Parts: sequence; C-alpha cells; structure tokens
Amino acid sequence: MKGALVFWPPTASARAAEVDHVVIAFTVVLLCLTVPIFLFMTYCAWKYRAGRAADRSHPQARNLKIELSWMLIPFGLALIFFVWAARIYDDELHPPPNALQIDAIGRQWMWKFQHPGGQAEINDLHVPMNEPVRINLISQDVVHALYIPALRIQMDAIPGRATFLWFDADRAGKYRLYCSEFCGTDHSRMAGTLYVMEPKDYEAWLAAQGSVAGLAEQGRELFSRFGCSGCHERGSTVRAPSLAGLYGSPVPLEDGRIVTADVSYIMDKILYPDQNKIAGYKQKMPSFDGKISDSDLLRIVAFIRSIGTT
Amino acid sequence: MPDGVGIELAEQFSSARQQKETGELGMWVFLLTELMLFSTLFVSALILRMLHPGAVTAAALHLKMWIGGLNTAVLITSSFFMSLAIELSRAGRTSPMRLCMVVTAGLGVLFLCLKGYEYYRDYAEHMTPFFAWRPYGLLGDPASRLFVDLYYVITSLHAVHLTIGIGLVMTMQHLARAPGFLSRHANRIAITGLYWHFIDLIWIIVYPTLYVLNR
Amino acid sequence: MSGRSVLSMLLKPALVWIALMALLGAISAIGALVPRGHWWVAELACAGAMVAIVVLFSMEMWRHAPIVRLFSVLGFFWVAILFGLTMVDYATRSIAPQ
Amino acid sequence: MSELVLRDAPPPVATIGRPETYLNDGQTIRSWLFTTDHKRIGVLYLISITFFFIIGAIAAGLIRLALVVPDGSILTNDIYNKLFTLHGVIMVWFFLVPSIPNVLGNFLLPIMIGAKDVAFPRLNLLSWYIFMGAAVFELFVLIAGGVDTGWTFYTPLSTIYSNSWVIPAVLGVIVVGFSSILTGVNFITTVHTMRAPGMTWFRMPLFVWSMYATSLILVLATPVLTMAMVLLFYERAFGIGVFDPGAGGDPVMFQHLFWFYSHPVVYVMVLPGMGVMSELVTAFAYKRVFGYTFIAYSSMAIAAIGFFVWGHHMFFNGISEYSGMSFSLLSFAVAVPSAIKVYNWAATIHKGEIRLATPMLYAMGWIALFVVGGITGLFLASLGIDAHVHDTYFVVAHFHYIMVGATVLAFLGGIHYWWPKITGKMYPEFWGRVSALFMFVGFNMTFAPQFVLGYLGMPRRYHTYPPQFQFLNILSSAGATVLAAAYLFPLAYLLWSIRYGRDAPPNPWDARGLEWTIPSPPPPHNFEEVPVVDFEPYDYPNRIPEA
Repeated sequence: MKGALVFWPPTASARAAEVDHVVIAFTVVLLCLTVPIFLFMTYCAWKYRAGRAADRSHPQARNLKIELSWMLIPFGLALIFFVWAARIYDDELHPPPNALQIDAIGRQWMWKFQHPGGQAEINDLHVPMNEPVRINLISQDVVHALYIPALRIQMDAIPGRATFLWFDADRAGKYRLYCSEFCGTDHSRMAGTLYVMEPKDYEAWLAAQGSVAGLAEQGRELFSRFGCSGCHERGSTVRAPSLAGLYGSPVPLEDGRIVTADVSYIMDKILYPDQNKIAGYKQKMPSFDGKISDSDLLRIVAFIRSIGTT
Repeated sequence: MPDGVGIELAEQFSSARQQKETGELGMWVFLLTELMLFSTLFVSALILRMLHPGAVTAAALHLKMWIGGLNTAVLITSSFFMSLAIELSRAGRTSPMRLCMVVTAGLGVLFLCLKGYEYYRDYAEHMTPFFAWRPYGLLGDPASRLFVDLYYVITSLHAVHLTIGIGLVMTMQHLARAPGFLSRHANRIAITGLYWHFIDLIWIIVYPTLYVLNR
Repeated sequence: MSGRSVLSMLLKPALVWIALMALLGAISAIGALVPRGHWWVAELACAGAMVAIVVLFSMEMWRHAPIVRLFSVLGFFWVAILFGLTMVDYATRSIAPQ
Repeated sequence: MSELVLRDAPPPVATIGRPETYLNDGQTIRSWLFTTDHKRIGVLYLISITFFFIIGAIAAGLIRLALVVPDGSILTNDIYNKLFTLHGVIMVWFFLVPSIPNVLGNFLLPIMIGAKDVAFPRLNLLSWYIFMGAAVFELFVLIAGGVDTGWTFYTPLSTIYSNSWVIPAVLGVIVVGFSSILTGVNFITTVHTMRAPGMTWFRMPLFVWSMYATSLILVLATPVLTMAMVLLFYERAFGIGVFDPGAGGDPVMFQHLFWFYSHPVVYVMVLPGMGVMSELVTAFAYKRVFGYTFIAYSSMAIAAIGFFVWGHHMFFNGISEYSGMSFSLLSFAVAVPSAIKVYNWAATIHKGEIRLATPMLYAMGWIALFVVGGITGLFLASLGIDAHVHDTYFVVAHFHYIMVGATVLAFLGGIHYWWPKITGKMYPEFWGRVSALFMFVGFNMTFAPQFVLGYLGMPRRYHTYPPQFQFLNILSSAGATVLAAAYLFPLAYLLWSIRYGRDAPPNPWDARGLEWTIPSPPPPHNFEEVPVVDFEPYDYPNRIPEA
C-alpha cells in the first residue's frame, strides 16, 4: 500500500481472479477484432492517398455476405463473454447459506460494521479468510455503495431496503474499501480498510473487542421492550403468527404469492406491516416506521433470525 | 374541399397538401411527447401500487369516483362537439362551427369546476398531505399519502393541459370570426381538435388508473 | 361535400360518443359494484377500447397519411417499453433470491 | 465533376458585386435575434454553445487541477463537488445535446434535403430562446449557488440531504428539455414532409438519417426526464414522497426514470457524430460509402435499441437479477449496429482517393476513439466485470471517449468541413492539421490513464484519493493541459479566418450533396428554385478529381 506505481489491483479472492481472467480474455478478443481495422485503415490511407498511383478499379459499394458476417461473428464472440460475466454475477447474488453474516450501515460519511457477536467497528472491517462472508447492507440516509476493489465487488446500500454482497477471501492482508456511489460533501472520505485475517487471528481479534452480548441477545431484549412479544409469543391472547422457525421459510400471502422470509421481508414487515398481508391472519400490527432506529431494527431481525434457525 | 375552405401557403412550403401534412404530423409528434410525459406518471402510479397494494387500495376508496366518472362523461361530450366542429369547418360553415367550439370550451370549464369541487371535498376530508398546517386524515400506512400526492400531481397536470386546451379552442374560434378564415387556415381547426381529443384520451387513461383499478 | 347535411356530419361523432359512454358506463359499473377481485382485466380492456376508439376515430387516425399513423403507433410502443422494462425489475424483485 | 453539372445545374454564382447571402441579408442585431432562417439560427446556436463549452471546460480544468494532489488541498470538498456538477450539467444539456443537432443539423438538414427551411421556422427560433433562457438561468444557479449532487441528481441525496440550489437547477433542466423537444419535432416533420422532389428516403445523406434518429430519441425520451425532474422538484419542495423511502417511495424508481432518458441521450450525442463521420469519410476518400443501407438502418437500430438498455447503469443498486441479466444482454446487442458503421467506414476507405485534410484527420481520430469507447462499454455491460469497474474512473474514461472523443471530435471535424459553407471563408489548413494532432494526443493522454485508475479501483467523483494513484492522476491532468491548448487553436484560427481567410468556392472539397451545389455562403432561401434530385447519394466517380 505504499506510494509505489501499480498497474494492477491486488487480488484477494478466487472470484476476483476470475474477473481478471474474463477481462484479459475479453480484451484479447476485442483487440483481435479492432486492431486489424486500424491497421487496414492506416494501410489504405497510405496506399490510396490522393495523387498516388494505385489500382482503384472495382471498388465495392455493398456486399451482403461481408456485412452480415462482420455483424454476427463479433456479436457471437461477445455473447460468450456475456454468459461468462453473467455467471459471475449470478454467483455474487447467491451466497452460501452458512456464510458469516456481518451487518453494515452506511451513513454520511462512514461505514459501520457489526459482527454477529455484537462487535462493532467504524470504516474498518475484519473478516476471516477462507470462509464465506456475507455483508448485509442498509443505508440510513442517501444511497451509498460498498466497494472493495481487491475482491472486485460492489453493491449499493439503499435507504429503506436491504441489500447484500458476499465474498470468500483467500489471501490475508489489508485492502481498501470505498463508498463508490456519490453521497455528498465528504463522499471521498467514506473509505476504510478491509483486514482479511487467518481464522484464528480473527477469533482473537473478536475476543479482544470485549465480550459484548451478541446482536441477537440484544435483540431479544428489544423484542420485549417494543412489545413484540405481547402478540408474537406463544400463549398470547392476540392471534399473531409465531416467529419461531420463520426465518428462511416460505410465507403464503393473502394475494396468493409465496415469499421467503428473509432479512428484507422481515424488516419490511416491521416497518410497513400493511403490505404483504399474510394469508389467514387479520392485519393488526402497528407500523414501526420512524419508531425504531436502524440499529435496533437490525438487532431485532438478528433475534428473529436466531430463533428461526434453531 | 368546398369553396372557401383552404390553406394559405407559408413561404417554406411548396404545396398546400405538404403544409397540411406537416401541421398534422407536427402535432402528432408533439402529442407523442405528451404521451410519454403522462406515461411517466402512470408508471410511477403502477410501481406504487405494486409496492404498497394495501395502502393504495385504502386511499383510492376515498377518491370521489362519481365525480371522476361524471367528468369523463363531460370530456367525452366535449370531444363530440369538437369532432362536430371539425366536420363543420370542412364544410366551410363558420358560425355553427364557432358555436360548437364555444360549447366544447364550455364543457372544458365545467370539467374544471367539477374538478375544483372534488379538490374542495378532498380538502374537507383532510386529504391534502402537502399542506403542513392541515393534518392528514387517512391514517395508517405512509404510502397512502404517497398515492394521494400522486393523484394531485396527475390530475393537476391534466388540468393544466385542459386549461391550455380551453385557451386554444377559444382563441381559434375568436380568430375564426375574421371573414375568410376557413379559406386560409382550415387545417388549424383540425389540429386544435387533435390536441383536444388527446386531452380527452389522457383523462380516459387517468380515470381507470386512479379511480377504478385501485378499488 | 359542401352539400352535406348536418345530420350526416353528426353520424360519426355521435356513434363515437355512444360507444365511449357505453364503455364508460361498463367500467364505472365494474369499479363500483365489484371492488377487488380479478375484474381489473375487464376494466383494463374497457379502457383500452376507449383509447383505441379515440385514437382511431376522434383523432381520425384512419384518414391521416400512413406516416402519421406510424407515429401514433410508435408512441404507444414506446410507452410499452417504459412500462415493460421497468416492470421486469419490480415484478421479479420480490422473488429474487436473497 | 462534369457528370454532376449535367444532372442538376447549380444556380449561377453571382459575380458582379456582392452576392446576396444569408449573412448579409440584414446586418442589424435585430435581424439576427428575430430571424427565422435556419442557417442563422444554426449560427446563433454555434455562438452560444461555444460559450457554454468554454465554461464547462474551465470547470473540467479546475477539477483536473484539484486532482493533482491526493489530499484534496487545492479545492475544498464542497467546491470540488459543485464544480463537477457544473461540468456535468453544462456539458450534457447545454453543450453535447445541442452541439451537432442544433448547429450543424439546423444549418444543413434543410439544405441537404433540398428544402427552403425547416417545417416550423418560428418554433425553431423559439427553441433557441428557450435554450438561452434556460442556459443563462442554469449558469447563474450553478455559479452563484452551486449544486453538489452530480448531474445525475440521485435521490434521496438531491431531495432531502443536499443543501445546495437543487430546485432552481432542476427547473433549468426541465426548461431546456422543451428546447430539445421543439427541435426534435421540427426535424422529424422536416425530414418527413419537406424533402425536395426526387429526394427519396434512400437518397438522403447519412447525416440526415442520423439527425432523424437523433430527433426520435429527443422526442421520445425527453418528456420522461421532464416528468422525473418535475417529481423531483415536487419531492424537494413539498415532500410528496415518491422517491423517499421513509414515506414508502422508492429512490431506485428515480434512477429508472432518469436513465430511461439519460441512456438514450448518449446516442443523441453520438449518433450525429456518426452522421458527420459518414459525410467526412466519403468526401475525403472520394468514394461512394460502403453499405449505405446498413449504415442508415443501423442509425435507426441504435435509436431504438438505445431505449432497451438503461438498466446497465443500475446493475448494483438492487434491481432484480432477471432485470440485470436482460439489460446486460440488450446492451451487448446495441454494440452490433455501432460495429457495422465502423467496419463500413473502414471499407469505404479501401480503394478510395484519400486526402488527409483536417476534417479527415478528425475523422480517423474519431474512429479510433469511438472504437476504444465502444469496446470499453462492452466491459461495463458485462455483469461480472461491472461489479468491479462500476462507478470508478473506468466509467469516467469510457464515457469521455464516447462523449468527448466521439462527439467533440466529430463536431470539430464537421465544423472544419462545413466552415467554408457556413462562413464563405477557408480556414488555414496547416493549423487545422496541427490542432487535430494535438487534440488526439492530448485526449488520449488525459483519458487513457483513467482506464487504469478505474481498474485499480479509484471511485469516480472522489476529491481525495490514496497516494498510489497520484502518478496517473498527474499524467491525466498534464494531458488535459494539452487538450485545452488543442481547443484554443481552432477557436483562434477559425475566428481569424472569418476576417482574413481566403474566399471559399461553392464546393472546395469537390464533394457531393445538395449543400455543395449552392454558393458559399448560401443565399437566404438556399435554392434559387426547388432542386430536383435524380442522383444517388455519394455518387463519386472514384477517380482523381481534376484540380
């Protein structure tokens, strides 16, 4: 990370290496398609320049076969790269279910990361290596984007919606992370460092952060403080769906759709309970929009997630 | 074309037919831009409906559907008179044509009055979320405010276009007083008519989009 | 043509008026009497028919030059692009894998 | 040469006294400000957009100056953000969009199809007044108050969080849209109904085809931007909440509506450039264009497919996976018609009679820059690669290759080519070639390092950056200095030539096309009598022109 002159970014995951491979292969193919044009044009400009004797007989004005072939062959070649790059994208959108989940909040102008054990850090992010890590992104104000060049990934953090990115870093080290979506005055200072560590170092780092009660533990407390338990606990008088085992399971909706109860679904349900009504239940829950802070919301979702997986 | 109906040639054209086609095509292309303008609002309304079906339905029930329906009928009738005016202009009959255009514009004014009454009723029901001093009446999901706001944006934009239309129709019928107007500018009536019918068309889309489909 | 009677001039606008009012009645009746449910398809069909009538007859698309007709169709096609591609996103968002 | 004269006799050039031209047909300020002559309106646009280009270029110069140091100590963050917003807004809406269409299009389109004027001359003048009103207002807003949202005005930054003059800036953008719409309506109707007898669709010069495609985009896309901006205005002024997630709205919806306009508008900038290229390449290769119909249809295809691809600006803002995949595939498709044109121009040069005059140098440079800009666009359209280079300097370099490399070079090439027609004077050829060369070198020096910067991971719109990027940034800023000098050259010698240049003959390039059959500068009504077209476009005999 010294001021040395570099021409290629560091590579810290298998996916990043694959992106490099696509880029290099695509560059080679495109050069093969375009360099001949330049050479040909330079040659023509020299050979057929005005005042020079040259054979200019039978110039062509059209040729359907040539036209079609230089229309379709490059397109066909390019499609290979479309598929290759789309597969990488597909991989980016499908994290393994066992990934380590870290929550990230973007706000003007800092990143806040929260580990499953409750450890929080600002602008720096410590992750274990050789383990899939999923970063759940939300924004408290404007649109931000978490961008880690060494991993060749970025994803917007959007207010009011949950997004995520995931990676499996395979090389320990310090890498830069940025906000890549313009977010106001100090946009360029909304940057930090990603520390990819040996798993045992990561454990040690977590421990050194002090034993904070886990997010889910804090969420359990909030669950009763906000009065959720009054209706959603077993044995309550109000008929509300039980939340045990909810996370990750399919939920049938009133309008016939079936959705998966994921992080964004649960968040939406807490903030705007009137939408996505659940089949077989009367909608009685009040909206918590504006009544609950984003970090509390994350904690409650973490709690619901924890009782969903047991 | 009958005697006394025709087109005075502007200097950049070489034939009356060319000038007539140019005017009509120009108006159509302009109307395309208007169509895209309103479609942007319709697509916003549709997205809103997809994101918050419950809240939109709840809010839409508070719209005064009978006024909306009545207004649609008023505009359809005004279009009828506009069509008649165009037919009369082609026959070179200036005075009945002017009468039809006055009736057309009058129905447009009636539409605006009904719309104003509807806004007044909305105001009385506390359905004006953008007025800071007046508490919003439809409680529940915040998205209902959004729908009501969008209702005002769409209907007011339509009202602005209608007002322009009324001005255009009245100006045309006023100009048509001049002797021999139809023998010089017959195509202007038809082009004005195109605009008027288009405003009607937009309302025909607005009415189901806001009032009926969301119920 | 100058000899055309007012009655013959009335014919087309009147037919259009009757058709539009009938469709308006239908759409309003469906909206007022059967709220919710899947009647929106019928409502949309009525609205589409009304739009078609206005474009074809009131706006006299049938008597314009072919190029004008092409443009009116083009406009609606572009509206379809705007709706279609935006909706591809919104319609598939909820079932997108997390 | 003799062939053309036989087919349609050019009107006699008056040699006694001063011939009546559009330039000396009334010389008061009033006769210019109230003119409905499309040629004069074109010149009015030329003067105004040159002014706005200079303003935008000064902003760019200041940005490059600030980026010489990594710690952002030259300009404050706030001023930096306001500068790049000013640069973007002025360059996009007040230079690039009106550049070729409103200057060269206005001047040439009616002449090329053999018309006396555009279909609606008064609307044409109104369009200029709207443009000037909006532009002066916008410039005042951007300089006096400043806006710090970027030209994209993304919500909710623009609606809730920015403390700058967003509302008046948005109003200026709304108003200038009407100018675009009026121009678009005018050109479409002109092409449809004002063509001279015998000027069939497939006898139209390719420049006219590209102007027609451009106008279609302007007419169909601009209203959507207008409405998106009106909603943004309401949102900021009254808090209606359409884009506010707190009120149940969706900030991504603004991006959909914004890019529905702003992607096609990239083709508004580049299609006219392609049209100019077809004219330059054929004239200076002195040969019939290769594959006329393919080039003509590819203009229309670009205009149409350009509307299907806006989502490639939004791959990583939470649009659905299906949406991302379809937008990516469609973006690959739009490369096909662009590739056709490049291959066809290359084939046109083959067995031609090539004269490397200034316009041809611009044309050759244009093709090189456009190809680089185009193929880097394919990288951005590839989903997995875009995950890395999205919103970095790679994007900045890519769209500058397209918008500056392709549009500005085509504009300058066109200005040189038609300068004798517009002013009746020849520009100094030597200085033209020198500046074309400087432009090419300066441009590549400025923007090529930015591809590397982007791949290394430098995000765009960054006021400070990690020190290891400094070398490439200094290189880029040095290139910008060369580029600035290259812009000043033509400004100086073209102005010089108006007074001191040699008088231009009607057809100095020995080129084909109706505009070369009339005197330079053209008479007020273009043609003495309506021309009858009975020849194919670009009917070059393909032999050495006799001097």
